[in-house]
Amino acid sequence: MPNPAKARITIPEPEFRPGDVPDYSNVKIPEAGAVSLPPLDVEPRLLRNHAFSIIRILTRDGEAVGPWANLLTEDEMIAGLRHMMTLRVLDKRMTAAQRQGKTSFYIAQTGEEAVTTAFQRALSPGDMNFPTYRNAGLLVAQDYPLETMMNQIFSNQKDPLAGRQLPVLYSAKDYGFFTVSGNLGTQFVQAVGWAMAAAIDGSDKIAAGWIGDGSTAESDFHSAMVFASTYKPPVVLNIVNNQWAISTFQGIAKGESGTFAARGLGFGMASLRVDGNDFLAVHAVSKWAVERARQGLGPTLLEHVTYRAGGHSTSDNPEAYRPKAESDAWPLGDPIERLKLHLIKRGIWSDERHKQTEAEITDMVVTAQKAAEKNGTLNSGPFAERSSIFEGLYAEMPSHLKRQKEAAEQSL
Amino acid sequence: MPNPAKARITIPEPEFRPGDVPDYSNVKIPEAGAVSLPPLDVEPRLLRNHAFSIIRILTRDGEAVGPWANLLTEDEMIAGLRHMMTLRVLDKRMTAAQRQGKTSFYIAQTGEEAVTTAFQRALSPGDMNFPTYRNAGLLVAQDYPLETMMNQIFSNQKDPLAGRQLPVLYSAKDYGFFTVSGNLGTQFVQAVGWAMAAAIDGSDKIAAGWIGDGSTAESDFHSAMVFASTYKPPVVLNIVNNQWAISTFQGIAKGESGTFAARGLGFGMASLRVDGNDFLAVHAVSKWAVERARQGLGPTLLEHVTYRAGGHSTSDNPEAYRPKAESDAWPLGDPIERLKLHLIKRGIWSDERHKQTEAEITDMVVTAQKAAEKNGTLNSGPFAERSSIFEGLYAEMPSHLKRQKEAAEQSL
Amino acid sequence: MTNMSMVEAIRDALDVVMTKDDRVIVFGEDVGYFGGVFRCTQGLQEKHGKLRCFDTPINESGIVGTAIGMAAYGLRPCIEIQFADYMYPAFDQISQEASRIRYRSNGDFTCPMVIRMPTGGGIFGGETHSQSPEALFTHVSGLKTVLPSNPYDVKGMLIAAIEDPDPVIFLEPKRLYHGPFDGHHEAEAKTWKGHPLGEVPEGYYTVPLGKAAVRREGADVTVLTYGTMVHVALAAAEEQGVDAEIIDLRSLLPLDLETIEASVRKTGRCVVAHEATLTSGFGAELAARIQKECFYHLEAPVRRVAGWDVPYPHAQEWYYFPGPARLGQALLETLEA
Amino acid sequence: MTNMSMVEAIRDALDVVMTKDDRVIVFGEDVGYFGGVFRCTQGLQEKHGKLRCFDTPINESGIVGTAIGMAAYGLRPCIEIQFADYMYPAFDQISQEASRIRYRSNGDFTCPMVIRMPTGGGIFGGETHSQSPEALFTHVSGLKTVLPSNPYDVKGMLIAAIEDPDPVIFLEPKRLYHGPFDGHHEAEAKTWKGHPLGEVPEGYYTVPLGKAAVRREGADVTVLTYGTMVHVALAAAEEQGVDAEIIDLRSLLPLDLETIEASVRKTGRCVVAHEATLTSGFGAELAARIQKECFYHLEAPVRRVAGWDVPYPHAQEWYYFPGPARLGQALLETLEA
Ligand SMILES: Cc1ncc(C[n+]2csc(CCOP(=O)(O)OP(=O)(O)O)c2C)c(N)n1
Ligand SMILES: Cc1ncc(C[n+]2csc(CCOP(=O)(O)OP(=O)(O)O)c2C)c(N)n1
Ligand SMILES: [Mg+2]
Ligand SMILES: [Mg+2]
Repeated sequence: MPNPAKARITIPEPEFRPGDVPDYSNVKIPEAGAVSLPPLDVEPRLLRNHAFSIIRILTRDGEAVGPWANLLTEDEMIAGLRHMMTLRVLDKRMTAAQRQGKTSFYIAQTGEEAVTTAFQRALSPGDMNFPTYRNAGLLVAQDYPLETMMNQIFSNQKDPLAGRQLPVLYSAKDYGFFTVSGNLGTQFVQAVGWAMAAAIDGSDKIAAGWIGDGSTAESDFHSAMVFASTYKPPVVLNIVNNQWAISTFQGIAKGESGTFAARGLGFGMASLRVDGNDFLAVHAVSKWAVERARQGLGPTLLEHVTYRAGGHSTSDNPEAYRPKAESDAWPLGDPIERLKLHLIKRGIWSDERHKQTEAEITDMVVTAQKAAEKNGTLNSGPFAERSSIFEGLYAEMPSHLKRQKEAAEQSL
Repeated sequence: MPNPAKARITIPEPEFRPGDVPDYSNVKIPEAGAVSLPPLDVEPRLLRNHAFSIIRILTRDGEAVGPWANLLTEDEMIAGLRHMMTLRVLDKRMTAAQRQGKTSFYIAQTGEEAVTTAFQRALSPGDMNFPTYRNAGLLVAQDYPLETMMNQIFSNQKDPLAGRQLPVLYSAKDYGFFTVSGNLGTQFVQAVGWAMAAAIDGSDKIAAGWIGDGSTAESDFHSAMVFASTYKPPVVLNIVNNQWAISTFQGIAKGESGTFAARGLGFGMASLRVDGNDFLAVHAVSKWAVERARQGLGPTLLEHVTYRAGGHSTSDNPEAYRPKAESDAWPLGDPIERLKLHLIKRGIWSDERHKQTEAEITDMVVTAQKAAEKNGTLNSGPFAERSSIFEGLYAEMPSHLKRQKEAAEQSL
Repeated sequence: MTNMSMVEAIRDALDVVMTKDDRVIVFGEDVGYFGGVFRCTQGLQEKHGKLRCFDTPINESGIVGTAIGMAAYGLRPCIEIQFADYMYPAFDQISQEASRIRYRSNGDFTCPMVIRMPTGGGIFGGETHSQSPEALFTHVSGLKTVLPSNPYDVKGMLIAAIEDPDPVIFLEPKRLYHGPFDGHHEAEAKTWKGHPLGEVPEGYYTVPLGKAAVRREGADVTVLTYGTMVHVALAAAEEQGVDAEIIDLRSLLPLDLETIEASVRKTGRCVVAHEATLTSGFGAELAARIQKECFYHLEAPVRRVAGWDVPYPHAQEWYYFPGPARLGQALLETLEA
Repeated sequence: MTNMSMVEAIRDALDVVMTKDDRVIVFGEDVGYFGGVFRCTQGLQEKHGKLRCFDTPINESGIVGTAIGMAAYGLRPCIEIQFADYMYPAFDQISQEASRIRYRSNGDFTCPMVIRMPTGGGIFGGETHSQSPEALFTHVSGLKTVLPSNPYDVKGMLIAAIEDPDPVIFLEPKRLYHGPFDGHHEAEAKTWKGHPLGEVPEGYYTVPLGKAAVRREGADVTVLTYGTMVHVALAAAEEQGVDAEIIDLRSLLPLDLETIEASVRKTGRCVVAHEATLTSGFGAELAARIQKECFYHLEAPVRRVAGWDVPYPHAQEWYYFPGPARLGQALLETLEA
């Protein structure tokens, strides 16, 4: 039926599919250090370049350059590296644990470790993240107990969420980590509401919303942008553009032109695009945005440009829809390798120290896992309590649930 | 609780409230003729100025100037004037009819007549509008029978919608007028779907979506923009910015900076802002956008800047939330007066002819109303058939509805 | 005690709680300066300030979504959806988010909030200003759904709802805003003046959620209903001379199982009435429950009187509305069965 | 006849209709190149081209909204919502738009479209990959809602649904995609191989919407159920040695009133079973209807077996799922009552 002579419709397609050899040499990556550092009270409409370019600090050679550089102490950078390494090891072990049937499901953030760990470093206690399922780095960067994370992943008897939630949908109020939803996008506008509340309450806290590139297409992305641009509450809205939404490349959410950050310009919102695989750049831009929010200068939209190096989840096989080697071809490199190179360049790190640290971290993760497995796994128990499924839906259990709880216990 | 010293939140407010004297002399209205006419295949990102300025043709003195001018013949302009005048008389009579109890409700488009009547002139038979409740001009510009409109408004026995729909929620497929929904925004993305279908089908038809300024905040505005920017189907997306959404000024939907048209820029979509009270400008910009769509050059977002001179509907009293005289202070003037002045200036119109035409139109509307009232009004009948409420929900009536229909008839 | 309309009682309730607790925040479309299209929030912005009562963009998902964030922060948002018909764009935030914040976080976060919305027909509102979506909410675990039928209850229940630790769907039968309505649309509209339930105490009081009210005691048949239909049921019983026990459920979830079951066991017969469409309406849940719990007491099937299974029509509103004639007929049929 | 899984039967149905009618367009999240996360559309893009089968942005309201526009144009969109749990953002477009295009325009426009969505639990999907929202759809006038339970039906009904002139909600019990499942999760997973309803005719055929299927004839009690629970019911009857008549409703709206009522009048007893939460579930409608229409034939109350009224929990999935033990118990109680 379609007449190609007058095709008046486009179905965007990624450049490379299985069988192709991915080649991103034509992708223009702006030079590190090239994008200016605007004043905190900049007029958002002046940030056009910031929404289209990519703010980068680390050069290919591991140099830190440009106006955004030099915010972190060496200790902080080393701590950041450790956090990224911890996250990666955690992901590896938990993916393996899923294969062994210890849990039903896992989601890793391999290749994207810099985004959340560097962002969290820009926050203060009391601030609140509204994360997605791929933002565990926000917890790891606060040294949240790995064992507790694993208790949740294994749905065991010490699972803080009592076995109710899918693995990785953590909740940790004391760590500024809002309960993660399985429904995409909903949390983005909730973050705006939390920030409005903080402002109405006269506190100095800020909120951070998180969303994936694919999920920016969801309606609640718009809700968040509309409410944030109207009320200008203290919120930082983060888009993690890891190029893929399950099997769907980012061109389906975005169309074939522009950037995700550019979506903010139409709302008069400060919008910046940052190299999400550059720990220093993510941290610097995040700090800038957080400080703006803190001072009441308005919301900021950040696009973190990164790459989902692994599958979408343990249920996914990315080789069915993209070339096997695509993640290696990705021009922004690996965030851990890049920070490592910089620290070595600075003379405060070395290959040995890296290996040694890797071993230490693996030890730590393995120890945590052993402890967590003692509390049970989904495979073998001990499990989260069964009849607790009737608890905590309401502050007080209504009579119909009491009746059901009784019936459930009888039908055992 | 709020500490004004560190208010980190804004609640936008209109400049003038009842009791204030509205004064828009500070509002910068770009000169007529000042904005360029881009080629149809322009790169959308180059249209920044078009999304922030206002494209205008008619000067204060009634001159038609600039690169967008001179598309319409004199006959066409006169026809356009007549359509606007007809719409205004219709609105006046139907508002009065509502006060007399002949219907439950009416929505007028006073002050906004140019937008729809000029747009419709740019369409071709077979194209499809997805209108709101305030777009009756799309029908009037096609000389759709006024009596039929009134039959719908009066919910009488000749109501083409069988009394089911609220007044003004017309449907007229043969006139390219999609059934109007009471739910805001839903039709905007449906228009995109229709356009995708037209393209997939290989036809040369185009779709036009319609939405109000307030309703751009709705999620389906985003759905429409995302799908339109991804698939680039032949659709023109119209925002009618009449400054108000019931009692809420446009700054609540838009925030205090930028324009509604600018929302399109973040989607890489061609976006233009036009003087909605300038019949010639609306027509010229619409024609440009329609032609782009027709040729497969992609979707266009148009913001028609106008003013809702009357209440939101017959249920509304605008004096409760804005100054009485605000509509007179509105700097873009009245669309009928402006086109009239231009035609007089051209020497093809006169005050007498205008008066005479007004009388003719009033006659025509009154005649139609008399005929429609013979078919019944909501007040006095004859009504649309009662038991027809069970018909036409499904192509074939399922058994549960047959049972209900019987029960309903028995309970009479 | 002051005589108030439902609108005034709502306004008063909001004012009382906003004065008592500065965590209470009120917002929605046209809710600020103008005071809402039904004027339920009139005067609140002037009195409590723009940060406590304000207009929102027209985005129901955003209204509910931001309220969830505020509730998680520790405020007590009480939001208005302009018509219940317009809650659908927010149904994801309501049913998948607000309802589960406490549960999925195992109490780490909570979501105390109230979503007010005018519901029901009788004002020639057509298909998009007349709907009664209560059944949808009652199918969602984690929500409370209430629907008061008079000024006294609406004030006490709204205060209780705002103080409730969990999300409450607060449905306001718009046809009752300015006066009771028994379905006799041809009669002159009444006001709440002179109606005993139009007498509203000043200041703070609550009517607990989850408790039904027996509006008329009777021996022969139990009528389970709520909202506008309470008044229709009273008229129908009167007109048919039926000794009906009429129960105003007020709260659909939690449901006052004890009161309901005791009444049906006493009368042995039951009619369920609501304005919402029949199929999968809340009446189905009531009938299903009663036939199960009171099976051996029932002398006749539970009859349901409801809106027909079509969209609410504009001109044929009174053919659609389950008025006193239809309800009366069901009462007689149930007694004769 | 070929043995197929439900996934293969769905794929085959789509291929058959797309080949027959070039107005049929298939789209949704991950539906194009990849062929859907459950692989139900695998190969369709390659065979029918990118304009007939493609990926969409992640915006369910946009997927349904564009489909409505396409249907109004004259195409026949068959769209996929990745999980029924993710239809909520589209609930406005589904319930307020698709369902009413024909009615509100008095036939000027129509909306023939199919919305496919995997439904139900049993795959450790937690609260957002396990829900059964069918009751919500059945409360919406203007929709049809169907839920096949095996490969034979799913192919025939999907073809019928796509050819239907009105919008059809097509729910696919995801736990049955690759094999029948009777609730014995501890047993090894079965495939459709060897199952009589896994034998699927080649090419075009339809199974009409609105007709139930008696899966097991019986004299003592009628079980009304659908989807995964059909298989659970068969197992429960077997295990308890109950002579149950098991009716697979297949289509919830339109509902096969005749078959249902005849069976209950015959057996005098009835159990209703579904996975969705109990309160205001579709079982309420079934129980309410049966007690009304078959009151004088009923020897015991209609019992409902359903998911508990809490979100579908992850780890306690099998405590939540209304498996053969719970259903068996209800059968015995109903027989003994
Ligand atoms: C409302 C909703 N629709 C669909 C899904 C199914 N789904 C889960 S993850 C996902 C892709 C999201 O991609 P993106 O936003 O880019 O995040 P990423 O996984 O890349 O971090 C989809 C479609 C969902 N969870 N919720
Ligand atoms: C989903 C939805 N929410 C709210 C409403 C109530 N409502 C009707 S018109 C309106 C204002 C719309 O304003 P705008 O979009 O600017 O259009 P205008 O009336 O100015 O033409 C509102 C809030 C509705 N009809 N639908
Ligand atoms: Mg992604
Ligand atoms: Mg407006």
